[in-house]
Amino acid sequence: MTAIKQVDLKTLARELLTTGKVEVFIGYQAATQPLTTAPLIIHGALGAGHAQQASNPEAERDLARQVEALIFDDRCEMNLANYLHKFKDRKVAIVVKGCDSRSMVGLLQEKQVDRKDLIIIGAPCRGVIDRRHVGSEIYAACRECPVHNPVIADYVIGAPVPQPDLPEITPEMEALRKASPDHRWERFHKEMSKCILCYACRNLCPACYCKTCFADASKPKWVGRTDDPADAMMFHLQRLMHLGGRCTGCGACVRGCPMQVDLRLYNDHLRSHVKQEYGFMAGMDEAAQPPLAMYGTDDCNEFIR
Amino acid sequence: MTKEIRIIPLTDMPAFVGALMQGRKVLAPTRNDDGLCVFAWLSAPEQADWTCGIPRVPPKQALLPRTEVFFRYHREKGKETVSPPPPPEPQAVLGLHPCDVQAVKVLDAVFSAEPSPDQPYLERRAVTTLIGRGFSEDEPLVFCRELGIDPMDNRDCDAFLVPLAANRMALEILTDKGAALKPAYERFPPAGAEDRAAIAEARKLSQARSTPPLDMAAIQRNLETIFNSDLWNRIHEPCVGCGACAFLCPTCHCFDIQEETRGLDGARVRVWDTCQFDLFTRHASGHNPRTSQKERSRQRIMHKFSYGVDRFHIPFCVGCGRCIAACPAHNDVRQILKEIQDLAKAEKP
Amino acid sequence: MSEQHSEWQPRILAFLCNWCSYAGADLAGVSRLQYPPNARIVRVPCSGRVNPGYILKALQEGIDGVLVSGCHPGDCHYLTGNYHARRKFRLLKELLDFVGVEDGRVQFSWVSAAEGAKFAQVMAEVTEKVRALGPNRRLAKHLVRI
Amino acid sequence: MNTDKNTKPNPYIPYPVTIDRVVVENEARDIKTFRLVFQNPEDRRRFDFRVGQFAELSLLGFGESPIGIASSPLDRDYVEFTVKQYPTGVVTTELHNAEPGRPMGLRGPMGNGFPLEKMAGKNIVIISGGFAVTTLRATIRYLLHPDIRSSVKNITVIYGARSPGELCYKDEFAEWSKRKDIAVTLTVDNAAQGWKGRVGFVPAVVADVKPSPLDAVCLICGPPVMLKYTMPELTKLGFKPGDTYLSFEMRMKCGIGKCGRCNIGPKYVCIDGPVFSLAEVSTLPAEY
Repeated sequence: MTAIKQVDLKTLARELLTTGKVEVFIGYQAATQPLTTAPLIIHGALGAGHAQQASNPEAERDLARQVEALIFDDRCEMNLANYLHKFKDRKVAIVVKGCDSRSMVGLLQEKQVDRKDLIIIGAPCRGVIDRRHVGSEIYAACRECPVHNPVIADYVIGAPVPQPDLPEITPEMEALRKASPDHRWERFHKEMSKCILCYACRNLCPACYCKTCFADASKPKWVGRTDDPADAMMFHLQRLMHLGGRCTGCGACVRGCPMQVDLRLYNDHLRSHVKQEYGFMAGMDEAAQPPLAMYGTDDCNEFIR
Repeated sequence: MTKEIRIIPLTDMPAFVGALMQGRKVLAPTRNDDGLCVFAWLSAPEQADWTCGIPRVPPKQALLPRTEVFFRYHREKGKETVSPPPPPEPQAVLGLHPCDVQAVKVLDAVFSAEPSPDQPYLERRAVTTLIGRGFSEDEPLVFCRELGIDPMDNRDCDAFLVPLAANRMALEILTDKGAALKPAYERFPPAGAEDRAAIAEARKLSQARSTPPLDMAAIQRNLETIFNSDLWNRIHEPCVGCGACAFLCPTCHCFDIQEETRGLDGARVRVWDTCQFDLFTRHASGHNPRTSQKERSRQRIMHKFSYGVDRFHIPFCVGCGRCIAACPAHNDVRQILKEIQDLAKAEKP
Repeated sequence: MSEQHSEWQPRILAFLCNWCSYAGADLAGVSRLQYPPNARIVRVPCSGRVNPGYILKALQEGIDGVLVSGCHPGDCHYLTGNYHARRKFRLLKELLDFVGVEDGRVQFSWVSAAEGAKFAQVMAEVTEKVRALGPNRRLAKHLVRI
Repeated sequence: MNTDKNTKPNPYIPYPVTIDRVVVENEARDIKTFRLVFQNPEDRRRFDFRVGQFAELSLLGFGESPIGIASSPLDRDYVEFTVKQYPTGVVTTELHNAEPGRPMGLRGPMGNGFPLEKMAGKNIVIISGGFAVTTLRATIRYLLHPDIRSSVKNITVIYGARSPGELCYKDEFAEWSKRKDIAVTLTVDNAAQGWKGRVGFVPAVVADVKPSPLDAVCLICGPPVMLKYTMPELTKLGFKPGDTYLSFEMRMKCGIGKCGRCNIGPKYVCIDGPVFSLAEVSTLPAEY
């Protein structure tokens, strides 16, 4: 981290946008509700497809006003890496927290973005405030975050933050693992019964970039849309499988769920399985082979007759 | 026209709700294990939660269930049998905010419209009793006043609860359907002159609390001219294209018709759908008239504030604020409306 | 469907690799080995071809148990298909265990074309294990309630 | 609310029908015409339609698909639908696998059809390309009926397809070509052995045939690219937007203006269309 230049967010954004180094700047702005922020997507003076012209003073004022609205603090919860697919083949600058930077690594690893089109602005982060629990606690995913400082960045907008020690397995997870299958089923059933199949979790997930999701396929129709929890289960179990070895644990799905379905439990379990079994953490090393895209001849064989 | 008014202490609400549940299903605000308020079917009277403001899940499921069986069928070679479902059971929706009542009016307008009234909806509607609830405090995120809806207004309800001092509720009986609830409310005393005055005063106070209304006519007018505006880029770019806003909207009613099958048995069902999904308008050939999120975000706003008003003379938004609370990208429809309203001169396409 | 365990027969879906287990099943038949008739067989080109979605879908549609059977490690017709399958199924098994789907609803085996007797034995064991679990209620969809 | 609407039947329950006949229309074998007969003959009377309307074909276990009615209302014993199969289409694929005798369902009729009142006493110009000809075939059959023919003046038809093998209703068009009371011009995009008709795209053929706009109503159905290039030719010839009608296709579910997906701007294709005049279309956003 030390080698990367520390900069001021707004100064950098202004420079990148006005000089045409990037066409699009993806950052955060305050939203209308307390403790919330929204993405702020700024198109540069030289950006195509938008009405702003370099010589247009009104457009310049507009740009300046938008840059002024940029913020970064402990309310910035969205994983902005998710927006990159909207700006494919454009020069983009993006603000990423530690967790989000892992999503960036994942996207680079899976060849979904081109590094030369990107300027990555790292934002060291102590955790995002859980706006659902007033009392200013940070989100569970943040409490358990192993990467408070971005793993990949061209610039950083703050001093590195200390990385707290983490228990290998959280107490909640440990309790659930020890619980009986019936109890685990009850919990799963309860979570799935809340789901209204709005697909916010999928649409917020940087790793969910399939052009046509299995959930939208009609031949075969994998996922029904009834209120039978079996439909939500089908959707989430398949999505969990797709994210095995790819989920970085950013928690975007949980924070964005309008029904507060706790998908984190299940993603966390698979993530720790992958770590334990294959020593792999998603989104740490662009050159690493994803474990579910490879195999070992000495993999566990105990569960097979 | 208020037929009568009864006074129910909050401590006796479970008794009232329990009596309501005799012979009918009751949908009411409840709090789930996460502390989130949702409209849900009661299995016990105590579940109705009077501390809820606007529940995250709207009451539309009473009239437009997430899954509605149009008919069941059995197929065998050369023969198919179709059996319609049994008629809907009597039901009551309890504790509707006046904006949610307005939302029912929107659904009524759409589903009763000619040339083909929606029979399954109308049957359900006919056996539904609406018991509204007044709110003396303005809920956060609720902007129904700006749309001309007063949170104490009892219009279009069969019965209406008004909060009174000393932890009591007044139950106003407004229609014959409301009067049919007599077995549930007759044990409670009628309102005296003092309570009637208190109710009138609460209404007066509410009406006096003025908020500058949105200029819906200007919004509709401006929408007609900004179909190709850059505004839609600003709206759609942060949007992730999920269905949270639509599924939790009390007026959003777009649906899909799907098959649920097991072997040769099956059912044709109505399920919720949303204009925010790519699949919503995609033809079998692969062609999609609403190609990107831009068209889909625009469709949602246009449908609510232009097309819907054109056809039914009522905006398809009641200002409940659920979409604002539910949006994972924190898009705020109030801001969008304000921006559209204030377009000084409509941009030319 | 009656849930009396005396009458109830588990329905099992078996995905068998064309190059080994399917031939193993054939050999079991030719050798007139007895095994429970509860499985419907789906021939697949490789255990690696079995999308975990197939297994989940079968359970959702009310199948009581699923078996996936492929070639022994090192014997894959496509060299590595079964190795990939093993990782994938390990993950699926972790997930199903964790959400509380009963152990034994989804089972795996390696059966070669020469192992007719093993195939019969696997079928007997899988069937008995699923029979002991009873009907699949957890992931099964209950054809829309009215 | 008006409660006497409750006496109307449930619009989501289809009429039971049986496939009576299946005709393969093209060489690619992905377009077939299905003749359906009602299992309860009185349902045929209830299914009272006009040319240009459509219906939802219902296959239990597979779903529904909105398809234009290809037969004439005066074909009293049956209704016909010409359906193209798409690889991703669940219903169309199952339908193409179906054989005569298979029971299925039919919901409708839906939409507003062609403007017969406006067409009365006028010259009728019909232009079509590919398999979009279906509802126009219904219109031609209807107009040529002895009881109806005298209600309009000249009928001019221009119909094109990619190749001779892709022309639908070949026998009927061959027969109509011989008649004196209708002028039929067939064209194909690519010349083929044995083809004696014209070769050329529909817009070019329209420019060449020069149908007269005088006292005329023009009905046009075809793929978007054909429409795009034919419209300017019609304008050049002097056809007025108010006298030119086209028919839209959209993804639909309910077909009765409730499910919210087939709108083009404020207009629902299912209940306000599928037939629109060019004058109406010009007021709509290009979201189709």
